[in-house]
Amino acid sequence: MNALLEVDDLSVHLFTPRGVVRAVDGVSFRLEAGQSLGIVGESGCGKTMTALALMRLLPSPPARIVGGHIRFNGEDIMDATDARLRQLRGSAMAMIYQDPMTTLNPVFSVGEQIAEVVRLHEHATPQAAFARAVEALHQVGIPEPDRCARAYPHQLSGGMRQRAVIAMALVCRPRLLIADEPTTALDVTIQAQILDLMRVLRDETGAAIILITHDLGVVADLVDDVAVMYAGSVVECAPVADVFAAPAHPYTQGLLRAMPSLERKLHRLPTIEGTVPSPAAMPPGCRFHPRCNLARTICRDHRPPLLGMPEHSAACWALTEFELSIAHVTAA
Amino acid sequence: MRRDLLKAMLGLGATLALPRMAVAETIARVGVSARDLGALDPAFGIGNGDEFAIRQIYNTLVSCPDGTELIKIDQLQGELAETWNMSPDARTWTFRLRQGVQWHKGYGEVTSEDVAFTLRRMADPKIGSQYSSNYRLIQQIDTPDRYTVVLHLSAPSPFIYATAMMPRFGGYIQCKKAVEELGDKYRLNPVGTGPYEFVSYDPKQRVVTRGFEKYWRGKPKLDRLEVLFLSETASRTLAFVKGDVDMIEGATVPGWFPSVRKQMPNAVFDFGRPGGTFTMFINMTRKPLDNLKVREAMAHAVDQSIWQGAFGDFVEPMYGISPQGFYGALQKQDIPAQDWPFSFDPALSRKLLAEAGLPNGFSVDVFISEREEYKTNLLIVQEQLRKVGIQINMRLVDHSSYHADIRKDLNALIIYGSGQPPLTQAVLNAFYDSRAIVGKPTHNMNFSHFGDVAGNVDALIDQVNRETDDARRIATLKQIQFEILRQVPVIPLPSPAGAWVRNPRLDVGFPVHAFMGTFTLGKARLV
Amino acid sequence: MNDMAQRVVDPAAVRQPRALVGNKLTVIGALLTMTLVMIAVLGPWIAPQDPLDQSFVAASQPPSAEHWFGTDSFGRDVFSRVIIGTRASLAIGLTGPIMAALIGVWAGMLAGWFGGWTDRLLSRFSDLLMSFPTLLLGVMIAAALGPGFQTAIIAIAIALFPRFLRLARSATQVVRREPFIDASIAAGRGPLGIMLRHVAPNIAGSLIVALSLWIATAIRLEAALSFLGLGTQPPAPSWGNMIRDGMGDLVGDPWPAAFAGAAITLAVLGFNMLGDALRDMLDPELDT
Amino acid sequence: MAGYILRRLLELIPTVLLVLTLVFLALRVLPGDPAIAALGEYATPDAVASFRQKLGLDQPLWAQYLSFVSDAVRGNFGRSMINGTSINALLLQNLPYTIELATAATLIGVVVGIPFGAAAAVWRNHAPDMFGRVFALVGFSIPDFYFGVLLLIAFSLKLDWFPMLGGGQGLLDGLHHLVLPAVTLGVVMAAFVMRMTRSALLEVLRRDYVRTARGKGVPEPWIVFKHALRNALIPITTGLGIYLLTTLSGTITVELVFSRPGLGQLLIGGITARDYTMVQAGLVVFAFCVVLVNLLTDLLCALIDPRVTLR
Repeated sequence: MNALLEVDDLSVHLFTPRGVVRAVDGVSFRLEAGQSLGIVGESGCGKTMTALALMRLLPSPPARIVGGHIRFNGEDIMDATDARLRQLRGSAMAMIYQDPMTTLNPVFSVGEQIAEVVRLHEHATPQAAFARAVEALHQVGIPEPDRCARAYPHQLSGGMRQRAVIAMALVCRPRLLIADEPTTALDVTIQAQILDLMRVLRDETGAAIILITHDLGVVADLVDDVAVMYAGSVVECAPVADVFAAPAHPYTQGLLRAMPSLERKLHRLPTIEGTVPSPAAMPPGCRFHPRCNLARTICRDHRPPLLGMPEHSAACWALTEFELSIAHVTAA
Repeated sequence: MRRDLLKAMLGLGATLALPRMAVAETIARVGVSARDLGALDPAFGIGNGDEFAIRQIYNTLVSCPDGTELIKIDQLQGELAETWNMSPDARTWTFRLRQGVQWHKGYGEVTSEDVAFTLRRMADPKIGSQYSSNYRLIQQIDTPDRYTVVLHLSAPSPFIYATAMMPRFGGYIQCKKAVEELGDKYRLNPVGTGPYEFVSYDPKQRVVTRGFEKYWRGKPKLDRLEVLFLSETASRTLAFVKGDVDMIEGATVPGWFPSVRKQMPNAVFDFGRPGGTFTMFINMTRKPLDNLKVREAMAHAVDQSIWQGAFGDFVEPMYGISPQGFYGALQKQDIPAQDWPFSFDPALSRKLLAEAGLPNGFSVDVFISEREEYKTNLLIVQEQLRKVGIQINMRLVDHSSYHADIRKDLNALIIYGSGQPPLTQAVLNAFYDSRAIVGKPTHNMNFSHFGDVAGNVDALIDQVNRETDDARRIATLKQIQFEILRQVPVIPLPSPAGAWVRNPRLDVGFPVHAFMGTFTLGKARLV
Repeated sequence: MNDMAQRVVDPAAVRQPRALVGNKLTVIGALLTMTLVMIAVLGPWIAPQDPLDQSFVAASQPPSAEHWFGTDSFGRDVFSRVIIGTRASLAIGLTGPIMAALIGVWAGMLAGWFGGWTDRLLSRFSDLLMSFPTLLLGVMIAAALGPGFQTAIIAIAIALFPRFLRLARSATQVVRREPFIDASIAAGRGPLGIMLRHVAPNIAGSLIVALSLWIATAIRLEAALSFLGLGTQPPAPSWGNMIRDGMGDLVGDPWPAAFAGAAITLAVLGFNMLGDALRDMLDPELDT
Repeated sequence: MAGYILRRLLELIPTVLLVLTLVFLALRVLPGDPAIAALGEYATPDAVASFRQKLGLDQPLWAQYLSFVSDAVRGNFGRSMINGTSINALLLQNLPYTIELATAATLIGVVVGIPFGAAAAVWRNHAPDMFGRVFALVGFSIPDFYFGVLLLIAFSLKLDWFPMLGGGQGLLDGLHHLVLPAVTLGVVMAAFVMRMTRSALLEVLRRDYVRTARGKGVPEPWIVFKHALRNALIPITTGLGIYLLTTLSGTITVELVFSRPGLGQLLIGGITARDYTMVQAGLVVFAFCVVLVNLLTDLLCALIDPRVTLR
């Protein structure tokens, strides 16, 4: 039985007046039905581009998918017709966006916008669709859902609006939910509530989730596996526990060290030297080598593929030689 | 709440339907170059638009034979008057009215009472008609019986009928009962005896009249006659060429007549001769215009044949102070061969300017009305004077300001075109009598200040007005004109005809050689 | 990845104009306006004949070798009149808006900056002016000062003044809330100084665009005013009064009005294109 | 909401009063004299005096002003000084023609402008966009009176599809007369609306909620004409409101060319003939139209954009 979603060697380039930018450069990962995957990385590492590519929502000029395949339920959506894509979007796969302030259309009521999804994908009368919308709003824990359904986006708080967006995404029971930094624009207390809500809904609907974030803490207790991205490609992919326990890739290790934690008393947070390379001037070979203390000549010349065990792989030549202990071997 | 708002706004924008009047009948449309109607009351009618409409609605006592401008007493045709005669001393006039002539709108029969009422109303300063000066001569009016009117004049006037009883200058007989009943509303609700009865007036658009069944010369063949106000030359011309309008007033724009002839070869051009007087008065109180040599230089620089090239046979040269067709006007053969200030001779102009101490000419500021006939004439004069070194700095002003300001003696060169009864005496009284100088209480239109400056002919004018012998009267008129013209207070410009263009399908019923306001379309029909 | 960081640096200073030449429209627009300005300046020297010289023998002729654009009803050479007319039409078309800009922008900045009574007064006054139709304004001014050159300029200046005022006012209100303004207030600079150094450059972009677009409107207005007989006075030619005179006999001799109309259309086209191009480059949000 | 409309209309009073005063003074300053215009060039001095006395022009200025304002507030604009017709009747007869023309031109502008603008925005830098921009530029450049005469010659004189003169009587004939003048003004309006729609739509299509709609599987035409256009209508309506004022001014020249009745004709004729009462009434009505247009625009915006509250 093939996986719900298989992405292999996906590449997305941006064609700008100042030259071609390789935003996503050969990203591959798999996602089983009901599973959830976290995609983690700093700003500009290509994680949002990847998410948008999955739904074929890339802004056509300047971005374009230049290579690779995306198979959803075995069907390669790279050559899906527009009509087919429209059938999938909103029903089979749905997306939640980052800034709730701009995601909803300001001139239509929240209920109308949710009901629109229902009427698009299920033959329902406007009244029935509106009722489904109110039900969806209730499901995401919004008090007085019928008043909220008639309200306009500017009349709701940030948190409420994000819940409405989630309701809109889930109303047609999608098999895959892509969440692009759903909580970044919210303050911490609301952030926790939204994450709990997503966990509850994932268990109820059985939807697979791809959670995209730059915040490792958010990923910790929601996803099964994590893919770490750096400068347009996946540098490490492993179950969430292994990533935290035994990060294989030097970049991931750097990231974890940079996380402030209550246990360790540090007066200066360790950082990774250097800066993220500018997309137009990508270093040859492994893109992390200028900032990697384990960098070797091979790192400078050749780009490492994902090495190591299928469950825990990392794109780093150092892996083979020093057989860093891979925590997963011991874990059941 | 939002739904009802939308409905309210849509209601606001609905097109407003106007009353409909669709009647299949023979309609003739005449387009006049006017922006709107001044008044349909004969006492206040101004401009061609009013005059044309009033002429169709009213009758006068006497008029020139249809389509002509024959003015002598024995050539006249009677309208409301059946017979008319003048006492030997030209002080008593007796008119016997035609019997059974009906007023419009059922106001009954025309009587001598109506005629007396009309003449008194026109003379009354309180009414303030612009033609009141023509009626001041009438001292007493008797109505011995229902159809006879006897006028006693304060001074002999062999031509009183021409100035007071004929079309175009207020001579329309009005209905006493109607005027008293309608009061202020009379201005726009005329009651006359003419071939067409007033129906309605759409402001800025048109006046609608219909054939009067009980017209004393028989019901007109046209069911409806509309006078349309079409001030914009382009639209008026296009409407005529397309056939929407049957007759339009000509435009004094160079090349206009040949162009219309090209677009509609079978169009009929009615040139009313003699047309209006068009002259450029020289304000002789202004430097250097007070110098006779300068004025002669200007006269020699103007070549009247240039107008011929621009307007073709729409204009005819004017040798004296009045158009050739006027009674007592100077004709071509009266002009001396040499030593005549108005012969075209630019070289002589420059010599005269040098003698006057202005070897390289001079410049003069002049303002002019923006209306075509005024602007075009000054443009042509300006160009010719420019060639001899006289620079006219021209400033256009709007029409009302122009006429208000020239009466305050504010202009140096005053181009003035006016319709006068076809008598040289009328031109003398209006423009060359010292009592008519602008600024004086009895002012009329003497812009050149002739009479106070450079000579005076008042005595001669009074004498000719009283003269009863025809031959002696003509000789005196010519002598006066020579005396005036020697001083060059004015530069005569070619006299424009009263020009109208007609679609051949509108047959007026007689050949037209007179101004459009002098005859009625009573006999007109659509062929 | 929207930029949440506050803008401390003054944006006008950092914005690099995109390549101006790249845009086709700009090139055509600039070329058109440059040639017209050149014709206006060199008019008298390049006009083949005297625009005032009347000759009724050669009246109302179609274009010929001797008269490239034919002759008008007075027999005057239309080609020379169009060239000399350029100076009149452009002079009015430029002076009017520039006058309106100078006064309007200052008033707008004051209203935008101080708000309160000044703002309400100036805005009420500008709304009042807006409620007069431009052409009627022209007729009334012409009735007072007499039709002519100065009437057209004043009428156009009054017509465009409110637009500049509203533009400058709203731009100032936006710029005023930016932190870099607080920064310069903290640096002790007076309101006038700030307006000159910070507010003016920031609205300069949209102003130049507005000016070029409204020059186009001004040229159209001059034509309309001349059509009503209020603009440049005969015998001096301007495109507007050439159309007016030519309209009398448009079917018989269409050439004078046709070429004058084409000249106006080209001039307005040029300025519109230039304005569009400048807008796309400098300030995409601006709408006239 | 009714309260809001009432308050906006009440706000009209100071503007109208201001217009009245300005117009009253401006007209008195103008050279030229209504008496001469009414009685004609040959009027004798005493005729002029009696005319001025009858119309109260000989009274001191402030007396005239007070009587005029008190009448105007009661909606009685008195009689035309030139030919004595009641001005209210004149306005009632002529104003509908101007309103018809302005409404028809706006309709053409919107019906042509918005779809073309949308097409130009969606197929940016392709055929519709290029064609649209050229049409807009040319439409924006031709003087409207010149364009009107060309239409007259082509469609009325040569092809005789439309009448040439006047405003027509009744609905059908009226509409038949309305076509050419409305197209003359409508084309310029369409050019303007098209440019505004294009830039407004381009701006909106970049917004996140458009991508959200695409993410919901909404078909492209719905995205443009439902989600995007409704948002774009906000700047378009405000721009249209302002532009409508220039169109009202444009009706003056178009009415002259087509010899159509209307407010423009009344005003131009009034000023030329120094018909004070006519001009004063006309400008008050015009100011009223301006305020009405602004009010309509605000109401329309409130209808489209829920964020706008009518306070």
